[in-house]
Amino acid sequence: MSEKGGSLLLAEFEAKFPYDYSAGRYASYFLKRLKEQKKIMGIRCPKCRRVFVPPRPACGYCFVRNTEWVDLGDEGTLWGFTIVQFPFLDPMTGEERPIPYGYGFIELKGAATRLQHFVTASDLKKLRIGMRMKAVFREERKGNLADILYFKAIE
Amino acid sequence: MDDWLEGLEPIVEHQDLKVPYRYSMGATTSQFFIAIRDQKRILGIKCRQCNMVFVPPRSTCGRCFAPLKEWVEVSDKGTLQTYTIVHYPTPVQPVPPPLIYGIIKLDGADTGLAHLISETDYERLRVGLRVQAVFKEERAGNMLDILYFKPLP
Amino acid sequence: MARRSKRNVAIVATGQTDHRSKRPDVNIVEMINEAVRRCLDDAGMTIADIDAVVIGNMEHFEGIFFTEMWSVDGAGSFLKHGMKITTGGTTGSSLALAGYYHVASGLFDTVMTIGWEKQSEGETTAGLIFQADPLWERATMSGAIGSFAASATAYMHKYGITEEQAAKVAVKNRKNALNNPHAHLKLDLTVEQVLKSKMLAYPIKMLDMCPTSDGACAMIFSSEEKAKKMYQNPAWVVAGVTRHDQPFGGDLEMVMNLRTLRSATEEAYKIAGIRDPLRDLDVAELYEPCSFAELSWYEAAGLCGPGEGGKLMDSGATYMDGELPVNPSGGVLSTNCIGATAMIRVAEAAIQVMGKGGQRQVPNVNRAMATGFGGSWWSDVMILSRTP
Amino acid sequence: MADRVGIVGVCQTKYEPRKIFDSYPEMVFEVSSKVLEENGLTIGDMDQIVSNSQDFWDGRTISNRTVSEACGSTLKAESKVAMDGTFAVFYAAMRLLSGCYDSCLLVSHCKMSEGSPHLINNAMFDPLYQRILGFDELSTCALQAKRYMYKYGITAEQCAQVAVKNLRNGKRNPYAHRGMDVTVEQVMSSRMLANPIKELDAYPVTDGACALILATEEKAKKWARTPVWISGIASRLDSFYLGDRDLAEVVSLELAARKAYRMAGITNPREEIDLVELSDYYSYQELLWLEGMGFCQRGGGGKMIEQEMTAMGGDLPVNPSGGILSGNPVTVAGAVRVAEAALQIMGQAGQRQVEGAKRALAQGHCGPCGQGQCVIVLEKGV
Repeated sequence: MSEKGGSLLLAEFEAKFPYDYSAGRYASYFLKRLKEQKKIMGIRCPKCRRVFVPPRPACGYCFVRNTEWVDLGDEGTLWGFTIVQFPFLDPMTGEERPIPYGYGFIELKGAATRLQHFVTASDLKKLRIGMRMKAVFREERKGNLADILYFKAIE
Repeated sequence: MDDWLEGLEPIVEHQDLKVPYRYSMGATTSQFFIAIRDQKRILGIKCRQCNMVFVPPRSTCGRCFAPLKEWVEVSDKGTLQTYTIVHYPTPVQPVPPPLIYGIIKLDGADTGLAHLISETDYERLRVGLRVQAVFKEERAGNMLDILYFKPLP
Repeated sequence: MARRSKRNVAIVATGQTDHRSKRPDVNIVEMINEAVRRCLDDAGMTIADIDAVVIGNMEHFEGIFFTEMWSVDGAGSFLKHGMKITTGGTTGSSLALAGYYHVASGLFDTVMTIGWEKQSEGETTAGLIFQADPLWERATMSGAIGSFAASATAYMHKYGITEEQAAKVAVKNRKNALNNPHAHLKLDLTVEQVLKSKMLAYPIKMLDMCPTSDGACAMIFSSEEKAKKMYQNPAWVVAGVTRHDQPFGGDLEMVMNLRTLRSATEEAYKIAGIRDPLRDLDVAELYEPCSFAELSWYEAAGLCGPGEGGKLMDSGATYMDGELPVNPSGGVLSTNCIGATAMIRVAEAAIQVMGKGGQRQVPNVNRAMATGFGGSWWSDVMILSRTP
Repeated sequence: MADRVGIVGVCQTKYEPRKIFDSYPEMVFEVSSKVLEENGLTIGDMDQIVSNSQDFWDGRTISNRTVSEACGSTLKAESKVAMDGTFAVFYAAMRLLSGCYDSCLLVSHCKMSEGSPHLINNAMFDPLYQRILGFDELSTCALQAKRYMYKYGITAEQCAQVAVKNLRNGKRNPYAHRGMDVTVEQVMSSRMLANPIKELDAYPVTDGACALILATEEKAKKWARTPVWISGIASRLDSFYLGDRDLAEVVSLELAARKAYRMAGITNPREEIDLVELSDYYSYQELLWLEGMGFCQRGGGGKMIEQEMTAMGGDLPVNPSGGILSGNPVTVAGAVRVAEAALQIMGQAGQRQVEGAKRALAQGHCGPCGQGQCVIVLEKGV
C-alpha cells in the first residue's frame, strides 16, 4: 500500500503463528492438582531443599532433577505489584487487552520463588506490598493457570 | 519412575500469536514497485563495478558494496532458470495448489526473479522456457502486481 | 570464571544511525547498511577489510526469521563468515562480546558486529509478550513495563527509593542526549514534568520509560597487530563477562536487586584490576531500561551500597560533571532500538575511550564500562581501556 | 590451527515426531545432565554455556530463556547462536580459543511439532520481494534441486538412492526418528511434494535435543578418554535472493570447505577423510554438498551414490547416522552432525561405527537453499 501517492511504499502482513506448547510433566501435574483439588503445588530440590513455583524439572542451582512435591497452600504475601494502565495489543487475541488490571508477585509460604499472577482487592487502589493474599479459583476449572482467577487481598 | 507420573495426562497449551507488521520498503524497492504499478515496467539496478544488473533491485551491491543508483529497464520477457510444481497446501500460498514457482532471468538482467508460473501445461515446463510477465489489472504496489509469468507462444 | 583473552583485542571504530521513532525512508537492510557505512568511514576501511560479520536483533519484533541471511548485501557479509546471536535485550552486548571472542580466538583479524531493530515495523509490547513463558507469564505480562513496575514497587518499599529520585535519572539522561547527535529523545525536562507524565503502570510513568526506536549500531573489533598499526587511540577490551539466571521473573528480585549485574561486575572488576569502580572508572554506559533501574544498577555495579542508589543520584556523582558520569549518550531512556541498544552502550563507552565523544565527551577517559541488560534479568559487562 | 579445541562428550535424545510429554526444559535437561554424568563431570566444571535454538520454532522471543535452568546457566555465562548447530559449535570453539574459558556445555534444542513448519519457513523470506509469493523451505529447495538436476544431469533415481541409503543407515541408529528399508521405486512413487522432491526425499518433522561438551586442549586431554579435536572450521554466507546465485552451485560451501581443509592440513579430502556427516534435509542436498566439499567435481555427486562410494563399507561413508532424512530437527541437525562425527572418532558409534575412523567432516547449513554453510573437520589425536 502506498502512503497516498508518495514515493515510499509499505508492505503489510498480518502474521498469525499457531503453537502447541507442551506443558511438560511438571506443569501438567501442577495443573492437574490445581484443577482437581484447588492445590498450588511447588517442587523441591532434593539437594538444596529450595521449593520452586512454577514447578520445573531441574534445580538451576544444584543441577539435579526435582522430585518432591510440596503443597504451598492458597495464601501468600504480596511482594511487589503494579496496575497496568496503558493500552497494548495482546498477541494472544490480536486485540487490545482490557485495562486497568493489577498483577504482582505472590510469596507463597515455603516457596523459594514467587508466583506471578493477577492481583486485586476490593479496590485496586488498596493494594499494598506485604498484604496477605488469597487465591480465588475458577468454578469450572480447565487445567490451566487461569483456574486461579487472581489473588485477592485479605482486607 | 516417580509415582506422580503414573497416569499423568500431558497438557498442551494452544496459542495463536497474532501481530500486524508494516515494513518500510525504502526508496529503491518502492521505485521498483511503483514502476510496475503505474507503468507495467520492470526495473533493474546496475552495478558499474561488477557490470551486473540486479532484479529485484537493492541499494547496495552485495559483491563490491557500491551504492547502487543507476536504474535500467529490463524486459518483461525472460528465460526460466528452474521451476517446481508445488502440490501441498499452505496457509500462505497466493493461489491454491498445484502451483508453479520459477526463477526467471529477464532479458537485460543478470540475476533471476523468483515468481509464479501459470497458463501452461506441465509438459511444456522446462528450464530454458521463454516466459513473459502477466500484470494484474488492479495493481497495489507489491510483487503480486505481476500475477505470474506465462510461456511465450 | 572468565579470564582476560589470550590475545589483545581493540575496538577501532563505531557507526550509528540517527535513531528515530520511525524510519520510513529506509528498509531494514538499508538501515543496517547506514550504520555499517558510518562505521567503515570511522575506521577508514572498506568492506574488503572485514573478515567476518556478527549480527542480531529480536526476530519477533519485525517478524522476520532469517535476518542475518536477508541482510547479507547491506551488512557486507557476502561470502564471509557470518553469524547471528540473539539473547533478547542483551543481544547488542552479546554481539559485542562475540566480536571480542572472534578476534581473540585468533581465527579473525577484523570483525564487524551489528545490532539493529526497526521497532516501528511491528508491535513492541506484543513482541515482548512472546518473550514471556506461554503457560505461566503471558496472561499477566504487559511488555517490559509491567515487570519493571511490579518490582520497582518492591524496590521502593524496601529501601525508601522515591519517584523523585527516579525522575532525576530521566531528566539527567534526556539532557545528556542533547549532546548526542544520534540520540532519539533529546529533552530538557524538569523532575516535575517526569512526575506529571502519564501513568503507565505504577510507579512507572511515560517519561520514566525508554522509547521505542528504529536504528542500528555497528562496531569493528581488531587484532592488536592491526589496531596498533592503523589507529592512534583504539579502545582495548580488558574484560568481558556474561551472567544469565533463573527462568522466571518470580525467581528473582528484578529491579530491586539485579544479581547478575552484581556477579558480572565483580568478576569484570577483578579481571580489569578495578578496586573501587566509582573512582577507578571514568565513565559508564549502563543499560537502564527505566529510570528506577539505573538507581538499582548503581547498587548492583558496586557504585554504592544496597539501597543507596537514590542517594548516589542525589549526590550528583553520575552527572556529566560528577565523579563517574553515567550515560553521557543519554542512555536507553533516550534511545532504544532493542537489538542495538546494548551495543550502543559498548560503542558509546568506546567512543569515550577513543576521545571521539564531541559534545558528550567526558575529559580524560582511561577506563569505561558498558553493560547490557535483558532476557530473564541477564547482564553483560565490558570494560574498555585506553591501554591494552 | 595453532590451538586445539576438543570434544569431550556428546549426548542426544531420541528423535521423535511429537514429544508431547516433554517441555523444552525437560528435553534439554535430559541431555545436559546426561552428558555431564556420562563423562564424570558436574555443571561446576563448565565455565560457560552456548545454547542453540530459534525463537520462531520455539514460539518464544529469547528462546534460551526457556531453558536456562535446564542448561545450567544460573549465574553463569551463556549465549545463544540462532543458526544451524554447526555455527553454534563454531562459536563455542572460538570462545574457548579466546583463552577466556576452559570448558563449554553446548545444548541445541528444537521441537518442530509445536509450530507450523510452512508458516515458520515462510517467515524466513524477506517481506518485500519473496514472502508474499508464499515460498517456504521445501518449495525453494525444490527449485534448487531442479536447477541442479538440469545443469548436471543428476537423476531423480540418484537422489532416491540417497534416501534409500540414509534411511537404511537410520535403522542402525538408536536415536534416529526413523530407519527403514525402502527401494528406489518406493521413494520414486512416494507422494510428490514439490517436483522433484517426493515425500521420501524429504526429512520428517521431528523433536529432540543434543548436547556436547567442548574444552581447551588441556582440559579435554584430562577429561576425555578419546578426545576429538576440531582441526579445521570455517563458514561462509552467500547471497540471499533466490535468483542471485546459480542454485546448482554452492560457492559458500566450496569456500568454507577449502578454508577448513587448509586449517586442517588436508590437501586431498577424498583420500584423507574417513567419513562425512552432512545436512541432508532433502536427498539432492547430499550430492550437491559432496560436490561443494570437493569430494568430486561439480556434477559428480550422482556417480558417487551410484557407485556406492558413500554407503557403509564404501570408500567414504556419508551419514552413517542416517542423516537428517532419518530425522533430526532443524537447528539441532547441525549439532547432531558434529556429535555423530565425534562418536565415530571416539569409536562409540555402536552398530553404525565406521571401522578405524580417524578423521571426519561435519557440515551444516542454514538460510534458503543452503545460503550459509559451515564445515568442521574433526580428528583423533593424542
